[in-house]
Amino acid sequence: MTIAYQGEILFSRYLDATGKAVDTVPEWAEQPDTLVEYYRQMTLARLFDSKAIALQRTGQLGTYPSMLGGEAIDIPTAALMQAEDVLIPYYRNHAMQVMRGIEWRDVLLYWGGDERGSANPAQGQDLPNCVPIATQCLHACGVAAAFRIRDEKRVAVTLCGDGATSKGDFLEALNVAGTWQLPLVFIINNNQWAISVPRAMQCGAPTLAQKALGAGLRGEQVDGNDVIAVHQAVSRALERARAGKGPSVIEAISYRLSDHTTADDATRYRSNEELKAAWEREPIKRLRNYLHDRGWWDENRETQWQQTANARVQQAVQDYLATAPDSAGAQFDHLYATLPVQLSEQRERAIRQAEPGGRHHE
Amino acid sequence: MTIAYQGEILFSRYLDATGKAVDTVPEWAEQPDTLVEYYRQMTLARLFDSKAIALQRTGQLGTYPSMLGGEAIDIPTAALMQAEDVLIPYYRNHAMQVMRGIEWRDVLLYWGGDERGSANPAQGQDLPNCVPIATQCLHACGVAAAFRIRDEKRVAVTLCGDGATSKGDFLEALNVAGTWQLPLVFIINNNQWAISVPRAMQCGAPTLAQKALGAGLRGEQVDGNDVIAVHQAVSRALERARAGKGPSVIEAISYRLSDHTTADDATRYRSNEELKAAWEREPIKRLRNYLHDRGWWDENRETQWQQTANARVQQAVQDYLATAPDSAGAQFDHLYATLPVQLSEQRERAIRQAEPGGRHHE
Amino acid sequence: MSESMTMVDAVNLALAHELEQDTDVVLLGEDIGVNGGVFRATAGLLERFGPHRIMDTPLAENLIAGLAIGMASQGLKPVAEIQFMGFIFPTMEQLIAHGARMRNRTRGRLSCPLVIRAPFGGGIHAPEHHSESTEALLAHIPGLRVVIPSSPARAYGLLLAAIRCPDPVIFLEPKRIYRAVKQPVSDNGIALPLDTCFTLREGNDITLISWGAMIKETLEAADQLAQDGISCEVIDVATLNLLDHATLLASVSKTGRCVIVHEAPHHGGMGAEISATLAERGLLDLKAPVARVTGFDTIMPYYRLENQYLPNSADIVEAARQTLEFV
Amino acid sequence: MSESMTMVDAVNLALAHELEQDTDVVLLGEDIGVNGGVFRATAGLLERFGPHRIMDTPLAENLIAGLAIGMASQGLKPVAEIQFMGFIFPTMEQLIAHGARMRNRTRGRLSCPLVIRAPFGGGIHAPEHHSESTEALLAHIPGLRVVIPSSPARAYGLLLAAIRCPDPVIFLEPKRIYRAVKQPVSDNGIALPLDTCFTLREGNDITLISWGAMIKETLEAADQLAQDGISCEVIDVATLNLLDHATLLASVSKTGRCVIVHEAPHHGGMGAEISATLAERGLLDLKAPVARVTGFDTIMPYYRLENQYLPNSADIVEAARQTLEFV
Ligand SMILES: Cc1ncc(C[n+]2csc(CCOP(=O)(O)OP(=O)(O)O)c2C)c(N)n1
Ligand SMILES: Cc1ncc(C[n+]2csc(CCOP(=O)(O)OP(=O)(O)O)c2C)c(N)n1
Ligand SMILES: [Mg+2]
Ligand SMILES: [Mg+2]
Repeated sequence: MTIAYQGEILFSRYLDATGKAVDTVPEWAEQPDTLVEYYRQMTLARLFDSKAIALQRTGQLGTYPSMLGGEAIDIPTAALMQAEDVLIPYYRNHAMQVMRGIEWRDVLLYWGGDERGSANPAQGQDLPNCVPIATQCLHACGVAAAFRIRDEKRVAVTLCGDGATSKGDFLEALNVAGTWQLPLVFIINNNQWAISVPRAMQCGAPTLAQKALGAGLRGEQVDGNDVIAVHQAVSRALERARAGKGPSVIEAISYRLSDHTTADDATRYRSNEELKAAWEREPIKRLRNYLHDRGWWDENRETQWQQTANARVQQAVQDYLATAPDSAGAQFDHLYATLPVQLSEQRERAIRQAEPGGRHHE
Repeated sequence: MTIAYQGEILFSRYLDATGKAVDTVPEWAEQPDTLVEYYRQMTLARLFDSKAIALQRTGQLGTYPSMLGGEAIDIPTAALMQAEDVLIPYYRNHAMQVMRGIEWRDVLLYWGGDERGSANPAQGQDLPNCVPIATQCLHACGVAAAFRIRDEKRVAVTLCGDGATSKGDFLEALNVAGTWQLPLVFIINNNQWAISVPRAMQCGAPTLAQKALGAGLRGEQVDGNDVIAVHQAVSRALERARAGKGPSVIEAISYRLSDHTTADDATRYRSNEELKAAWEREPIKRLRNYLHDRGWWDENRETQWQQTANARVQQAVQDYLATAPDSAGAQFDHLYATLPVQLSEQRERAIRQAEPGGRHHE
Repeated sequence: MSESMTMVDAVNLALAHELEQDTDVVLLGEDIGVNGGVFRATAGLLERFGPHRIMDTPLAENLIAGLAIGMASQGLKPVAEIQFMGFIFPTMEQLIAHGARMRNRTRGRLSCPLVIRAPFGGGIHAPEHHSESTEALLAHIPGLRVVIPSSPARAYGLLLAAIRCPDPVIFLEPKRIYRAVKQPVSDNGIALPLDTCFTLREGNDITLISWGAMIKETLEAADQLAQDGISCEVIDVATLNLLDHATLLASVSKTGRCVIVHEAPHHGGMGAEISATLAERGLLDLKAPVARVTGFDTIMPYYRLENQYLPNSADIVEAARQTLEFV
Repeated sequence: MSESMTMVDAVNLALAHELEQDTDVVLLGEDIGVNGGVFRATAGLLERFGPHRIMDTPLAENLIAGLAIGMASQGLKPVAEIQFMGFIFPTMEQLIAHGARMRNRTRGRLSCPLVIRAPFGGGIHAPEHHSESTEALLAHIPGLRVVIPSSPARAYGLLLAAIRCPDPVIFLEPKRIYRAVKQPVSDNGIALPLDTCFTLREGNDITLISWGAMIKETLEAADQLAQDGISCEVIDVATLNLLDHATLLASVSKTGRCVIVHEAPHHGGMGAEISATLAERGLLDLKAPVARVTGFDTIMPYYRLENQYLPNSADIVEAARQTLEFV
């Protein structure tokens, strides 16, 4: 027998659960700017999250998927992308979308049942939230292929969950990305759960990153609670992609600290001990400790920042709540580039019945 | 960084293109019985193939996919399976189906446009031909899961092409097989082409077997023109599966010596040189040389066997051509377990219009 | 002994009944095990029947369908849950190319006794992709039965029938009424027929035809019309393939007028098949054109506008009145 | 300067025209490159426009649809080939959940100007899964246009329109007539409208409505009926979504009688939508029930029986006569 192929997956981590460096941190992490900014964005995301959940609990928002525990993956990724790159998110990347141009209000609009949440032109060609699992991975390949066809030095970045890696779309996407050597970064937020299904029941392989090997592309695994490790991996992957050296898969190991969504009750299927243990490893505390240790952050700045952040979130909530529902005719206005004559009667009916005295007036 | 995963794919071959042993052959290959039987079946398959193509060329058969070049994969696999195992074939495994119970006539019926080609009860619970690429891989998982649910020591064996490994179904199948540790063997007939698309345009990875690694299961690669190597790999995989040690993927490297089907013209997209070089490596010549060298086969036996084989194939053709088309009502008779009242009028119409003088009488 | 229960409880009861009666019945899907299904339709079944029969799969609907077909080919009777009908599309190749035709293409050597369950329809303020009704896509496929209950008792009886059916059944559960009403359901193991409509109310002036959650609004409309002395016959189609033409034609031949109600878009919805059949085969009986009250030919809007999309009882009353006024 | 050519050549011509005119147009699919497509619809295009614009993909239809949608979101105009309509089902999640609604869900920020081409229908003695007609599944989806040509010239003009359409179009090519007739087609870059039926023959006694390959049998039937002095109006629907009600209703209001012809199964086929609409909106004009001549509600049989399944001109003549005899 001869060896036809050998491959491996490396795992990287810089900070342990307490924020102590377990490896030599990269140069940029010896400076405050980037990490403090990451910290701000991560805590802002978490604040927004708790506000959104409160809105849902009080009947002011629809089902909402929390970002809790994924902050150290999303924030550096959004920060490292260029404006001209394209983000192809899944349904848990609100903070990334905001960092790339939309308003927190838009996030609330989307989850509050309003299509206008995906309409903000500030996000350019980024794709909207993607609910059907893993389908976005194929769009990402199409986006990256468009860059190649047009000979543009842009990168497509897409995210998905651990559960998503079981769906054919994910694997078809990896396969074409590898074959066509697309300028593309796949990031798996392996938060250990797909609703109630634990990671071990999704896949028999020890890592999810090794799915990259099957498709002939680079894969690596990082501690997704460690913002430095994620930053490093994403930088590597973006650089490679931009330099025409092909796509990468990054498996970021995190933990879904929240219920799956506000419609879920995770106590049904997972133990308190597991959750408690995960809170020990969570990303924000780890980074705060690191910043404190270096003297880059303190209680004072925390308080000030929390005030700023709170004000932003409050404003977003106000803007959201002040947004009247779209008109009944809107269902028709964006379905086709121009309203087909076949729909004009239906559209008029929709408008008429929504008016005061109409059959659907609310 | 630490190593989170390492994996490899081994390649095995016993006989070189001329039939010389390049590795110590296993004990059974030191005896004539098995290999002579393989030789008989492989040549029979090839004979049938040429007959089927002739039938198609003369308008007596529909589009037909040839087995040419895949004989050393299919024959030992069918031979090694137990009767109670289940075969989930793709559309190129006619010889396996015959070895497992159907008649060559049935093969002709199927490709001659007659559903009765899949009806032979002699094949037990084996699934019929599968045309939609890779869909059979999921059935194989369902079959293997049924064995597990019922606690039966049976194995499911499924085959597909190199092109099929790009379709989500294949990867979803590997993934669940690995997760559930199903008693299942996947065999990829990597014949280098998916119609006109060469292997390199399907996947950027150096082997297709490594897709197994991504899903956490065993993968290996063999020379698919070497019946001994295939026998060894399939035996290993079947034994493991039967012993509850989980599924395997075998990538057997062969070459599609024929056009894709009789509807295809491969000269449009591949070179004569490539084809000629592939004929140098083809499986039957290699085995014949080995048998000759050992004195287990000679011209005499060849002539005799060709006569027997010819007679069998001729009989099959006769039986096929003598089979009258199914009745027009047959379209209705097997769609549901019992004919729904809603279809009885349509069924009567179908029968009436097929009768002499009817609008569809032929 | 019958207990008052919701539709989702009735689904659970029917599943448990058949799991108990027939060891060939197995369940598979996403989150159906420990979690008991995102709508709790399979709650308690893992504990009772064990992980060999109640299987959480990796996250892939195409996988679920393919697995189920493979299992069914070996004589198991898999009941697969697709979490929402908006995620049923990945199953379509398997259902159309294999499930619907396993028996036919093997001339009965193999068969495909599977059930695909999926909650469907709007009205619960769900996120994007969670509210559509695409039953017409499945009901057009020869070989697939499409069955939709509209009450707890019918959910129980029809689901038993679906599981016992030797051929594939798509069982769509109108999630808007999963918990809308309770009704006494007795766990008597008695299946309902899969090829008949249910006449929920007899009447003489007009026939109202619907299925699923819209039965609620249809009955409300019938109540309102009754106040004006209009006697409505209300029919729950229940099985969209194969369709019980006899009951529908008989009713319309009696009333001469008909309104068909469904949530799905108008164009190419199953209302079209029913309307066409009534006109083609009962033209002389019709005193007025058949009317369809349906969703618009737009994408089901996100939830803030969903009530602008979904037909309501006022729409049905209005359509019925217009039909009745037609001379 | 117009050349006589087959439908498949006309498809090729339209593709080449738009590739030439608009660098945003790209092609993708299986075997469309060196091989020029299994039906030769893309022959010569790789050589002319290069591998960046004519892309053979790995073998996965879901991938093809998803790639095309991603490309379209960035302003490219992908034209994807699905080798046979029997393999279109893996694309449905992408088409329904994304393609059809990219514009709507982003309120116009992004859009999806893609075309999916697929040969469809029976009658060429093809293997299993290669002969079905499931246009109704796609035509029911709001946001997806479904277009079917029935002659070389219409294939050219409609395909140009489809590619130029700013929204997704499913372009189904009736492969039975890919090479059945030649017709002069001029490469003038003039698109045909996507929202009108084509009246192929005017007549007064009865309207025959069809699309795709069955137009051939429908015209033959009209010829046969003409010999008995029956004047048929023959309409090619061409675009199944969105449907040109005006032309259909006007014709039937003139003739008062109508036969609809399609290959797809009867139950839930697009004939139902047309029949229902004619009866609902033109009841008073109808002198006889609309008749549908369709495939059976069975799975398209393998080819030895396919002519027992496919409607033929005698069936259409028979249905027309019955319709004409109705008083
Ligand atoms: C195709 C599809 N199937 C099912 C669902 C329902 N669903 C929503 S999220 C989810 C689990 C996803 O888990 P994972 O990919 O790990 O992402 P996470 O939510 O954990 O971030 C499921 C099953 C869906 N949205 N799409
Ligand atoms: C889902 C699907 N897409 C496309 C086809 C058309 N088709 C038939 S065979 C084939 C190529 C298959 O290649 P491979 O998997 O390598 O198998 P091989 O024929 O070479 O043995 C294609 C594209 C199909 N049958 N099913
Ligand atoms: Mg997860
Ligand atoms: Mg191949």
